[in-house]
Amino acid sequence: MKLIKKQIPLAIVFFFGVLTLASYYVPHKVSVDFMEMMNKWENIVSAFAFFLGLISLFYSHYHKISRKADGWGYSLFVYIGFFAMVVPAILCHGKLMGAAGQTALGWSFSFMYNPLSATMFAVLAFYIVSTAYRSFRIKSLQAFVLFMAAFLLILGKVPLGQIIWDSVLGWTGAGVDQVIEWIMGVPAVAGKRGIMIGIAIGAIVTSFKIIFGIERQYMGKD
Amino acid sequence: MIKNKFGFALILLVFAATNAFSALSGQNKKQIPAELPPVTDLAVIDMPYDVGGTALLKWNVRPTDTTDVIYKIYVSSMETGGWIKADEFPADARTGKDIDLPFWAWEVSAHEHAVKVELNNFYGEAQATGALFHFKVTAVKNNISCDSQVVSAKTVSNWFRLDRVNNLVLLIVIIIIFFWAVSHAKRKGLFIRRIAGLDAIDEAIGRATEMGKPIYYVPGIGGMSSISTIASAFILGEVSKKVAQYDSQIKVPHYDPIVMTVCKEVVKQAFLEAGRPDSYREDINQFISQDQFSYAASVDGMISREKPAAVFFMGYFMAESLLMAEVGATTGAIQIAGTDSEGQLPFFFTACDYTLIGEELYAAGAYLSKEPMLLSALKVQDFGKLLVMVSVFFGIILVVIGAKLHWDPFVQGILNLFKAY
Amino acid sequence: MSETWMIAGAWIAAGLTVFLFSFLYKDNPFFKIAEHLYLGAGMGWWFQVYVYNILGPKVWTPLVNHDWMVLIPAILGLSLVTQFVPKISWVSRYGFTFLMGYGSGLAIPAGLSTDFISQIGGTIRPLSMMASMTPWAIFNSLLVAFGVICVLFYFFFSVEHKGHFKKVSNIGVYFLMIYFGAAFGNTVMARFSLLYGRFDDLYTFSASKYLYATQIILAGMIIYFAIHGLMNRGKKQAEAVN
Amino acid sequence: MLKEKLQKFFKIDRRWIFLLLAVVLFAPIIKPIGLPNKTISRDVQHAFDYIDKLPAGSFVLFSLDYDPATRPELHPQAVAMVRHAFKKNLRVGVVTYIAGSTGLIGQIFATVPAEYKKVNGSDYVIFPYMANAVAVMTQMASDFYGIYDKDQDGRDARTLPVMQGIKNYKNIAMIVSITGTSMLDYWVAYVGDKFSVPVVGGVTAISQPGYGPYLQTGQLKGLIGGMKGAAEYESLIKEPGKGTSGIDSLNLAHLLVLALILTSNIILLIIKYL
Repeated sequence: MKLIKKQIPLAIVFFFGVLTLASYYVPHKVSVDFMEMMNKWENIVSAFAFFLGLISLFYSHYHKISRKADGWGYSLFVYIGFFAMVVPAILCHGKLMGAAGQTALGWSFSFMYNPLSATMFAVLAFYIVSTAYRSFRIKSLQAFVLFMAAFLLILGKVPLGQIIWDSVLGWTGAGVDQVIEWIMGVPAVAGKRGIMIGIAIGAIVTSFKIIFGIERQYMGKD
Repeated sequence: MIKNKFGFALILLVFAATNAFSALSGQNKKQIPAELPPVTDLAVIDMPYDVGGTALLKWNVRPTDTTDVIYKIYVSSMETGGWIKADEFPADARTGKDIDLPFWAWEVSAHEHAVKVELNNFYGEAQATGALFHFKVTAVKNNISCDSQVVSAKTVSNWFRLDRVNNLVLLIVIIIIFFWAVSHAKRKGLFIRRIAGLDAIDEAIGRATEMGKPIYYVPGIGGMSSISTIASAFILGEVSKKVAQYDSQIKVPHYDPIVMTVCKEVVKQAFLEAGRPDSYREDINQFISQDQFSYAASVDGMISREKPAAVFFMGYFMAESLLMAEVGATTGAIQIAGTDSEGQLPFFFTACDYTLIGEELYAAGAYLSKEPMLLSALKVQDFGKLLVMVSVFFGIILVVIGAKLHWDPFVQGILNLFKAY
Repeated sequence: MSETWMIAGAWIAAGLTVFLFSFLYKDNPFFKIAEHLYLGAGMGWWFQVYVYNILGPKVWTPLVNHDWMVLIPAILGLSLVTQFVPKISWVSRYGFTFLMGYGSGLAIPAGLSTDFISQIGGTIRPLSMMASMTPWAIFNSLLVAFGVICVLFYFFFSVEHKGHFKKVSNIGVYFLMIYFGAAFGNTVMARFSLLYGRFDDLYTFSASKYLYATQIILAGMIIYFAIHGLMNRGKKQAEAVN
Repeated sequence: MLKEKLQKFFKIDRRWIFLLLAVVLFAPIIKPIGLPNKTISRDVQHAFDYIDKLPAGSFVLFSLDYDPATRPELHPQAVAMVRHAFKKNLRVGVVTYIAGSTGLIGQIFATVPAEYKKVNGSDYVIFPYMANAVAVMTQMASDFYGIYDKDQDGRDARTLPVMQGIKNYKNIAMIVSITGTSMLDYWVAYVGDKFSVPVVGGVTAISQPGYGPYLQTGQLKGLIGGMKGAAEYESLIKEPGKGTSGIDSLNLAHLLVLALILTSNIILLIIKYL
């Protein structure tokens, strides 16, 4: 039992991990085809994983409705939203555009899904302002550096900011766009690169731990 | 689609054949001038280190190679005729220097023309590798043209990317160090520096217990194979252990169903280890949505309704980072974030009380658990960083010296070493 | 698409937009409706994407054409669903482990080449053109290299940050601060453009062509909040009197 | 006393900030203010000049590949460039490789052609959405109608008056690619360079700096970046529109943020040192 519960799964990790890794160094057609197949397989397996989520979601809201838990009425809207996307999709086979223009799915997409996601995304504009108001307070030298970088970037992005810069600091001879370019191209790159290199090393080491079966928390305990 | 492609190739073929024919007839009429001799040393080889389908033509640079001379390259799959024009370029271009391969895999030479011919552009992928192809080069100057001899070759699929050997060597070095560190992991007492955000975890959980409010742990939108999610699951284990000890409440809203099943196990185990299996509830882990912004909208709603005392954001995040962190900040929760998506770090950093920056998130598991295996993996990471620092430092010194003394091949060699092919 | 559908669409889009924005004022039933609808719609959208883009062409079609290879990933995928049956949930490990192995095998060389070797190369490369560089450009290149080393020092875990180490890692923190500030400021404009786009849509829907969708919905929301506020105040007063 | 008041202001209900931002962004949509827009950037000027000097009747291919997410920045660019083309009596063809942009293209051509009395089929043509952009781009090189044999309304493309004399890229005067994806890179690499067709681009403000190298080498004849680029183009064709009102909004909103963070710091100083 231990074999099929533990050792074979660990062997699977090792097998696919090493082959995928090796294919990076092997240009042969065999390795190219293998990677193509793996990409496809990964796609398929994660598509099934989606159903895991879908079932959980349906179950938990069904539960709420059947128990008449607090705010169970809202859970009905989960189903309404789901079918408002899926029924049109079935009717027009997942196509957004047909010969006669927008299909029913296209309609659902552009008048439901898109306004919802675009609005949620746009809410960020409000939050970015309130966060800026709260956090860009100069309480230390580090905070001052953070503040200056953000301030200059915000100022220099719009024409009005450029005009303000020119009238106040025009005598320095440096345009605000040059200053921005310098910040983005020199010190910010150094900061970002440091983070990226650190992350890359961490990711490589963790990946080794997974391939060699040292890290196996994801399998759960037995 | 395939039909179209074929048609396209056919048209090209006809077009090129007529072209070649006219070139040939032109050549018959006129005398070949002395200043434009035909290419005599044409050679063709298979393009090394590739999947196949590409041939490499080489011939020496000649004194007559000026800008007004044009080289045309023809390819054919037939014994006679069927020439297709594959490429055309002025004679002072395309030398061995332009082939993008490192010095250990390719002899860089400016005295040699080197031209890649990608056969699958003309013959389709199935035919391009393995079949025999014929090549010739025509030099053209002021409507006068002359052909080289015809050379033939097959292209093959190669088995090793010699150009990626720098990558491979690095990989092997890291593997060796990795195993050395892991096999010496039993040693106790490895030092690890303080990580500010993690010290605050206790404080946050304590406060939540005092206030009798729940704790939210948001594991982000990464899949289980993303490293930050793995780190996050580990931290979740430690956090829920403490939550169980303090008898506080925790909620974990999920984006990815697989991550959810893993986290369920992790939390259950943590409650067990803390000796409180009775307080474990199945609804600690909740699936929310696999759509980025509807996940954010829902978590926002939950946070603003339940007003948790502490919120943890650990894992992989995208634009929703600020959407959630700002709502958490308004409800007055202590917020501790950690992510390796560098684009979102600024937002967590400004909106949260403590932020684990990039690699600190990975180190958090080791820091909290003090498990020798994890600590020794951390040593490998530190070694990697040391390697980078040393390489940058000496790389710069060598490159500067080389550039000052105009040792071009030396400088190029160093740059080759640090280039991904 | 007929006129009626366009108008209906405008009303729904404007309504959902205003409902989600209303959360900025405070949580309310309309937001909750939009939130739950979005949950369902989001999952519905991805459901059809998976069905029509993956399961259909990549699983169903090959099976119909007797390409049995796709059974392997399909079974691996199906194994994940055993998660719902605790007794046999270990079967799902087969699916997990495939995903994990593939993911980490991909991550290692990619991390090595793009984030490791290329980043070192990118730091060194500019200086190879020393001869044609201005002193300012040389200074900048050296500054980047210096910054990278300092930031990496900050991430060093196995030494305590004391003395000189502390100084160096502190300098690293300043580079991080500049990056954070710059990245924050750089994003502001993109976010504002998005919001402008939403407002522009709302403005479009406020036309008579769409029967003043935006105005009416907005007015409705304001009236709701006003009445709700008044009632709450009334409640509080009543409580105070009691 | 003052300190207490300031303390209060410090912790101001953020909903006031939200309201301010909403007003500042929304007001210019209703009534564009026309705040001073400094100079016209070089790349926008080049793009304008290039179209402006095309002889009347030239065929310009618009590749409009943006979805609702990047619409605020890119839609005004597309509208301005289409207007310019109509103004100069150029023939306009529209292609797209992103399914989400078909609706947005419809929006442009529902209103703009009428202003210039242009007729679908004889002055402009819209082709249906195609997947797999690179393959389509390569195939268009030999025969345009091999891919696009019908226009969006199902009419035979060959017989349309607007397509008179158009067979492949040789007959196309220029390509305008407005996109938030890497479609512009494809146009440059697979069409512009290979078949020497001039390419002009329109991109979001965030991806704009990445195109510097293409501009330097002349692979791109001009580039419009973000809302600012759209506003500049609108001022060049003297037709203020969404780009102009958009940049007004952005100007004010950015100033608002700056004012807010400055105020909060000034208050901090006063509380600390007074």
